[in-house]
Amino acid sequence: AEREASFEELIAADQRIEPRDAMPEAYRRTLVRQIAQHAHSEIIGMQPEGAWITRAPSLRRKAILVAKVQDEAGHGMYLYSAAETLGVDRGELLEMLHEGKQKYSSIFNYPTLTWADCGAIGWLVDGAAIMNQVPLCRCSYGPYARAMIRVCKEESFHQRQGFEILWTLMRGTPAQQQMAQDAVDRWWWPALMMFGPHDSGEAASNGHTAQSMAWGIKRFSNDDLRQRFVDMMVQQADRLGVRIPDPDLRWDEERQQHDFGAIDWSEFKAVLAGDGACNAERIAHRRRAHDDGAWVREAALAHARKHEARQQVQQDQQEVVRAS
Amino acid sequence: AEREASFEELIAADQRIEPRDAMPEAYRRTLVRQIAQHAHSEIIGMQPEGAWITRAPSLRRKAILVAKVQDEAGHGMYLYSAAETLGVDRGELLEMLHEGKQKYSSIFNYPTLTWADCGAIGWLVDGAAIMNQVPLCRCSYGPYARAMIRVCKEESFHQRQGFEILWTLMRGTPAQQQMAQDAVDRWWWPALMMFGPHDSGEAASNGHTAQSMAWGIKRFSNDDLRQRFVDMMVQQADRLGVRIPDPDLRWDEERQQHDFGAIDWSEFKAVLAGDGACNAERIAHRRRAHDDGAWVREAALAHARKHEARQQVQQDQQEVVRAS
Amino acid sequence: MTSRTTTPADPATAAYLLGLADDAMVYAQRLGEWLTNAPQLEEDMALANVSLDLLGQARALYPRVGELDGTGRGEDDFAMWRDERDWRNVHLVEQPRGDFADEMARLLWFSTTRLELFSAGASDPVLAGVMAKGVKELGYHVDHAAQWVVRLGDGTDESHRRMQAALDRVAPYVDELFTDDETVLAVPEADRGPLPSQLREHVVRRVDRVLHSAGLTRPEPGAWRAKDGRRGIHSRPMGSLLAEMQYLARSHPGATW
Amino acid sequence: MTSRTTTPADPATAAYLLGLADDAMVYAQRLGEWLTNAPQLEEDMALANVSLDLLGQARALYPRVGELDGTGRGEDDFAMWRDERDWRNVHLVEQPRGDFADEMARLLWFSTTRLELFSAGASDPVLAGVMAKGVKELGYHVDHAAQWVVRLGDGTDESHRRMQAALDRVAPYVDELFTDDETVLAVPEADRGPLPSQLREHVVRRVDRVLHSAGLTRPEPGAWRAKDGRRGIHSRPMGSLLAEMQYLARSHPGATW
Repeated sequence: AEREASFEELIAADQRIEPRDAMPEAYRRTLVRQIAQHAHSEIIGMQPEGAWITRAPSLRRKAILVAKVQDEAGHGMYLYSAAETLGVDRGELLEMLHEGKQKYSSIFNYPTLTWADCGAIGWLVDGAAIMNQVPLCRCSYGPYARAMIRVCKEESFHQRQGFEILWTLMRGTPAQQQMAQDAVDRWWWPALMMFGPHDSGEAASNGHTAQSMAWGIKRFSNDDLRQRFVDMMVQQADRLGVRIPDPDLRWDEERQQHDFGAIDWSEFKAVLAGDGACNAERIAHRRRAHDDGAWVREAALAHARKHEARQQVQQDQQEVVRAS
Repeated sequence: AEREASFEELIAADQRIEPRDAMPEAYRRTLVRQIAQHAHSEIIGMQPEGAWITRAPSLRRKAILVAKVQDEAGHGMYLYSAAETLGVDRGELLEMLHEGKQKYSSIFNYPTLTWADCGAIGWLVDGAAIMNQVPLCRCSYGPYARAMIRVCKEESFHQRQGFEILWTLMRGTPAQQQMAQDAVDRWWWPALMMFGPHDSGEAASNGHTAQSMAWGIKRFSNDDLRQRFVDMMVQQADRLGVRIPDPDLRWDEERQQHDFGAIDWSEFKAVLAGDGACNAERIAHRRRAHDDGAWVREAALAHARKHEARQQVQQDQQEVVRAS
Repeated sequence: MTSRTTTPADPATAAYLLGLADDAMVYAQRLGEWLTNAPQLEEDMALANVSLDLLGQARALYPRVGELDGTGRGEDDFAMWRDERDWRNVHLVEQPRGDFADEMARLLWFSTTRLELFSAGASDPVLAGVMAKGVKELGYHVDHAAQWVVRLGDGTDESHRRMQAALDRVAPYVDELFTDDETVLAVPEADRGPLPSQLREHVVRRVDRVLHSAGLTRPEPGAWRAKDGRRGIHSRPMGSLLAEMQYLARSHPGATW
Repeated sequence: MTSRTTTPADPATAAYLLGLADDAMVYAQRLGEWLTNAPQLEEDMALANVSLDLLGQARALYPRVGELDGTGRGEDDFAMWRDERDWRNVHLVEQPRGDFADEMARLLWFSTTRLELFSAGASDPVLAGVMAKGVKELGYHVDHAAQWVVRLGDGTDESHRRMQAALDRVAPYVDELFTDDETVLAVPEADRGPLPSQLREHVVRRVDRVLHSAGLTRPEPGAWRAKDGRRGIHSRPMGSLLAEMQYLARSHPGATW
């Protein structure tokens, strides 16, 4: 009772919970899952854009793309480290991912069919991710919040790069403009789905939201974040000159926000359930890399142990020599 | 003595030796080696042009190329069959090829660097091969001669196709013309080397030629064939508009033949010894296909045996039923 | 480009034919990769035959698509100058080569389905001609695949294992063969063959007979199934396939070969 | 294309720099393939770093080649618009990815050799700048490769076997790194670094030290050795690499990205 009060006091005072602090098991478990799935999303998220590294249309774009995908690996590493402060290790978490017991953001089950998809991902997907992540910078759990601060810094850079890819395409040849518009047509709605189900009505979540908000893990509702996203993207779309594929999109003078069309939640559910274009491929690719690399990791471990053992022998012998 | 006389009588009368005929062991061994190496050349020869099947610049060219490479497989099959009449089987011969105990024409150790190389191979390499092979249609050993007749028919078609590829390139864009000329520059001298060392002087062969001629296996000398080839190709080169990369090439009014430059036999020896661009690759590719397919061949064999066994049981039971 | 004919534009039939042509073209491209890589020379020859047959079907259909869509495009315009989003083949044919069992599994499903479709004929005269010739060709393809599936299924333990594994790997790609996409549904019934969904029963029965005779089972696919190839949504291997196939032609725009 | 400078044309130095640029470009391209495929995230990051460093070296050198050869070509002219016969990289860097040991073997030889060359400096100002920066980068690359070669050589039995096999597979590609081709011989001594042949002794000694400490041996290559990359004669994988790298740019001539 005394330890739990401490946790609740910290939460009430909007203070950070650190690894050494006591915390309810349910809080710890929720965070492990959320941070792990966030990490998984970063590393799975390397694949859609990674597919264009060897095919980028210029050396400058190739360099930017390698750096971006590399950043995503780094984000994955920060987040796995943050999760490790909660008593799990990366290997366990990866096993959960590989076995489908933990998930990753469903947005990455969509394919990158053209170069313009790299632009759309940066602009829309990173844009939505930022919208979801900025509030997490004030998350109650210290390691997660600090990881998020680092991630958000880099991700805003990524979002600008995505915008810039599309900007260049829209000022290019008719074929390039068509490529950009086609990518926007395919990524817009999935990006909106990144904010999760509506907060009320039949698609409402099952109470998790309320608990996460109480624990300072979640700061804003799904629909709030989604609305902000739409309002911001509409402006950017205008500047780009791309058409947002929503005939019901319109400015609501009264709310000072945009109304937008109904999301096809059946698609969302289907993709979540495994039926997106790339679900099988993303996990298969991940597992293959992991399995192919097992002997390498084992070797590194074996070598480190041998090295340690040798050092210990050296040390022992030095002591013996000194003693005599 | 009586059997050998029969062999020598047939040879003297320029008659065919057939599988059922008696023959000196040395004749049989020489033929096995020559026919096998000819077969190996056909199947290794599938690789240089095979490399362009997926990359052919038009559907018509792709279709022609697939058919050509397929013909080469067929030639390999005829020739292995001809060799098998001499008491070896294809599997043994392939093993000799894979272990480097039997060779294939060194010309196939050169790489096909551009599409125009497919043209140069058809024009020059098949052209030289035809020159070597037409006399073999009158080879003393029946199965080999008959295989050669079939091969020559198809190969003259291939040679025309090669010429046609180059013809089209030479009437195309500057880049295409450059591509064609570059291919001719690289394939001309290796094609001349296909006729083997000079018949006299330091590069002369070691007596094999004389014996092969005596046995009716070889009809013309290396230099004779090479000279005919040069004379024919110079005319065709003129029509194509390609330059033959030999500054010493000139018409000799007296001999009514072309003089041509000295062949770099050191290159020939080096490539023969394993140092050509593609020596390692050609054999590695062959072995990989063979090894990867081992389980398939074993399965076919196993199935055939099971099938035979079942048929035998059926037969036995039918006999029993009839008898009762 | 061929000159404009007086064929009235028929975009619905054009789109339908394009899917059939692209299936053949892409599969011919994959099969072409087997030359010099097959288990024995007889297979280099056989797979070359299948490749040439399908390439011929594609080459006969593309100009017809060009007539019906009003563009007058020729075979190389279609094969070399369309980007990935404009290709309408099913995912099955674009997958990279696996082992020989993978190829026989793919060939069995593909050719049995195509034979079933082609056997029904069609009203478009060019398609009808391709179908009439194709029925004989596909008959050989089906037999070839079936014979191998049986040999491998009822050969050695290893070949049985590999053949079953191949059937498992190809399973997620089968449904798409029997999916009625918007393209085929837009063609008036009189002008097209049976709907893909109408082919399923017979095809599955024929495939099952082959599998059963070899002691193999037809697996149920999992949650994920390939789809949307007819809408120009392709998988990663398609990008590599097209880059390899089109690179040379695109490097020399306007050139004749 | 950049505007013509008043740099006097120097085709010999241009050709020399082109080889160094192409080595970096092609190896950066191969290394880029490791992202999402590495044994652990730390390696995705490390190999991405190596790739970016080498890409940066290529991007710094290409415009200089364009100045010296008088064409004024820019980085993308070189990377996207040259055909295979005009590339001057060694065969080592164009080989397809193998396993992780293959990559560490390749990285060890490549970066140790390049570091040795870069440490000597050069008179061409652009090359000198690339070398000065590159020495630091390559120092990390060498260390990274050496650490892994030791871990793998002195790790488990399996990793030792694989690492030795990788060294065996890379052996035929090593000689070309130390071959004095006509391009480098055409550059006046004052304007270039050491000859490739002059690098051999130190490089081999450094590599041997690494191998020895891990219980690995440096194999003698067999009869066949890779050569003539500097003359634009490449191996089959180069065609696939260029098709993949250049396809998109070539599909949209004149476009800006």
